[in-house]
Amino acid sequence: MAKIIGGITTAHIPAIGVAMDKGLENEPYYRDLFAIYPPIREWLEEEKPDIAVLFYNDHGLEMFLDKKPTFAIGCAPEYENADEGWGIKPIPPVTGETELSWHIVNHLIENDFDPTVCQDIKVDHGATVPLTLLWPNFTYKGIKVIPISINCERHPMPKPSRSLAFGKAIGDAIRCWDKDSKVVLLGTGGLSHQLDGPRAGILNAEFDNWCMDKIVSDPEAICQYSNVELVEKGGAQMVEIAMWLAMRGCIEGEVEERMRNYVSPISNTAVGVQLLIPKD
Amino acid sequence: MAKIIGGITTAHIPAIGVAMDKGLENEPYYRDLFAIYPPIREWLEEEKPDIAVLFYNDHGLEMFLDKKPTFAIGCAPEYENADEGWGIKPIPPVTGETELSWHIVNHLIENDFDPTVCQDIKVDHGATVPLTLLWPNFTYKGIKVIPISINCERHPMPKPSRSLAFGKAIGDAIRCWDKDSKVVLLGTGGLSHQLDGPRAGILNAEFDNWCMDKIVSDPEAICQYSNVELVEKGGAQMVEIAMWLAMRGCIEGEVEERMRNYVSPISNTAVGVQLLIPKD
Amino acid sequence: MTNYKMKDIEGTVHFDGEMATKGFYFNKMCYSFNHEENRQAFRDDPEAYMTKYKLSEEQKQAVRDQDINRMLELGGSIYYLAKFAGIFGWNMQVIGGMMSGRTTEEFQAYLDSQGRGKNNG
Amino acid sequence: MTNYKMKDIEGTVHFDGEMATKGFYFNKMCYSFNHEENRQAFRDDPEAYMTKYKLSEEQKQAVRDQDINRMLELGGSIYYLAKFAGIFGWNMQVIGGMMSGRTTEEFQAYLDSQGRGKNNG
Ligand SMILES: [Fe+3]
Ligand SMILES: [Fe+3]
Repeated sequence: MAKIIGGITTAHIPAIGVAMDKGLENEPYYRDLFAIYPPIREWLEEEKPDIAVLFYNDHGLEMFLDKKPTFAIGCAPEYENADEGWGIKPIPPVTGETELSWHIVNHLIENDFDPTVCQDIKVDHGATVPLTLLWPNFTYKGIKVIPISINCERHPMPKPSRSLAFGKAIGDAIRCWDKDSKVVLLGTGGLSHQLDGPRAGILNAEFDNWCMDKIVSDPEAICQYSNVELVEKGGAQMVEIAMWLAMRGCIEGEVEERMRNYVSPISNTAVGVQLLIPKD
Repeated sequence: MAKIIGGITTAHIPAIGVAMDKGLENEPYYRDLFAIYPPIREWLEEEKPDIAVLFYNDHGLEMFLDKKPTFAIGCAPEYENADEGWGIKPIPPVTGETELSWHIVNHLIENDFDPTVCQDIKVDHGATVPLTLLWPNFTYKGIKVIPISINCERHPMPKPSRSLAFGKAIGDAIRCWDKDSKVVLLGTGGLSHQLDGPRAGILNAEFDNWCMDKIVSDPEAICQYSNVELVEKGGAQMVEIAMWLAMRGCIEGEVEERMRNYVSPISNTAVGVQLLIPKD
Repeated sequence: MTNYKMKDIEGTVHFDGEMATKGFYFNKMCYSFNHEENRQAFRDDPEAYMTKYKLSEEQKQAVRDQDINRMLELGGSIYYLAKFAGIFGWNMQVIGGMMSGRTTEEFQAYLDSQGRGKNNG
Repeated sequence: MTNYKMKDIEGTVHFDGEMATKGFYFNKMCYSFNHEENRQAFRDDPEAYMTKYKLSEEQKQAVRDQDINRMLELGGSIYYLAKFAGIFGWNMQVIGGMMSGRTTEEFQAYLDSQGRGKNNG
């Protein structure tokens, strides 16, 4: 049976990808942020997961307003990246895992979720920056990835409780998949930031740290907030915590927080990173 | 407040559209089928609905496998029709109703449905044939249409119970919309037919009539069947009854069956038509 | 362990995830037939068109053989196959016959044998 | 009657159904900037490009004025606006400043004033 070996939360801001491209990891601006990644990579090296289930949000590369999914799940053998319009270098294709993808889709539909099922999509920096951070120098080619995207652009967005439940159903699907595979979960995005409008630039370190605590001990607590309340607390893009909730929902029961880092601001964003290990 | 004045079930097979184009309504092959439509049109003339909420399935004009929604809802001011590849004449655009569309989307997300939200889609014969049948000679231009599509092509498809619940949530949304509009529901597609494979051509009049009875009195009874059981009973495309269930789910409580017709085969399909009026 | 494999129904290929994966490029080709210029490009040079859409050799052979059941087995979806059939002017009774091993007339008779509600008016 | 209108938050335009309807063509134009040839076409003749994408006169004026807050009020989504900003080489700190009425340096200082966790390493 497939086994979830851990969950990683990480930002996916384009600036980090650009910083890696340019070798700026040791500059004062980035040093404290990048400090967390080598130990996480070591953990990945040791654990050798076969598959990464990656929660991200598309930022307008693939999921345009013409047909915008609430939840979309990749079922493709491969996912290309492409020009997003502001100068990040596209990276080589990401490898898929169609069998587990379809198993998850079947399980979701059986349990009254209504995903959009994607046999051919491009993935944007929301997916590629975390892959590059965790498996640098294109070594992400060695891991099979299932990209799952959540609408974080246009209201209405799924309620935090729905994203958590969505993750729970996906975790159940992974656990009942008849293959001896090791699965790592990636919850990407966040934390507090607001890119748009006169209020652009707000951050909320206190709320972010409360969310990081609750992601470990009590993710339901975050679901007490509606999306508009999240916007109020942590800025318009705080809603990206949806991906953290979905990731956390995949893990049954308690987790050990093995590592944590919080650095803010990177670009306009507060960056939280955690490594969570299921307790049983 | 908006009011649901009735629900109509009808086939949407291309052959019917072609027959209308060619003026074959009185030919022996079509006569009994078309007999039902003039009285339904009279009812529509009298009731003058403002909006039609139309459940259909896309047959490969717009919802390709690259990004295939389970449930998709139109939020566009207008919907074009187009060449589908086998020679039905495209019809002029259908008028949308964005305000009610968004209200429904908000209500669905609030109630844990995960629709794909479509601001720019083409609609295929699944939507255009019923509109042409009910409002001939392009008079459908006078009614605002909200097209809602359900995946009936690729398994897994939403469970019958999920389509019924989806309709129920949409009915609730319509009832809590703050506009004095009259809404008619269209549940299109079906009934028994199988287009593909060595088993192509099966029909099941007995099961169809049971379904028509239950759509009136007890739609939950149809949900006792899984999709594969529906395929077994009524052929691979019997699953199109999903749209009938969604339509019926919109109506609270009991309905009066004002009209019914059942004619089979038209093309490869058993055609059921009903006019249902909410009892209160 | 939960197995979502669908129950077999004789004479029916369930178009599920496995088939949709197998047939993706074939269906993508047929989906392109929504546009007349693509239908014409296929008519002009079917081999080149199939190669452009990355069909497998088996799928190409099924197309050459006009073997619709085989196309279904290789992941074809009836929704897109209908557009393929449109190129040849085959309607649903023609391909119904082809797939069920009947002439078009036999297929129509089979449909009619199950009919209801006609010629009452 | 149920009203799904979102609670106002000062300085924030919620990108909801109403705004997405208003801004559809504007966002469609910006979405096209995922491709370099489209960015170049806009650079070459912004007026023609905006007309091709059916922008309203108000939206065109906001573009001419490089008034990003106005673009947001007229239905622009920050995700697509970011691609618009890319054409001018404006990064998130530049447009953050433009929208919040600060210079880029002031905007960076505002961000830093809320910072945590740097220069500990
Ligand atoms: Fe993001
Ligand atoms: Fe149909």
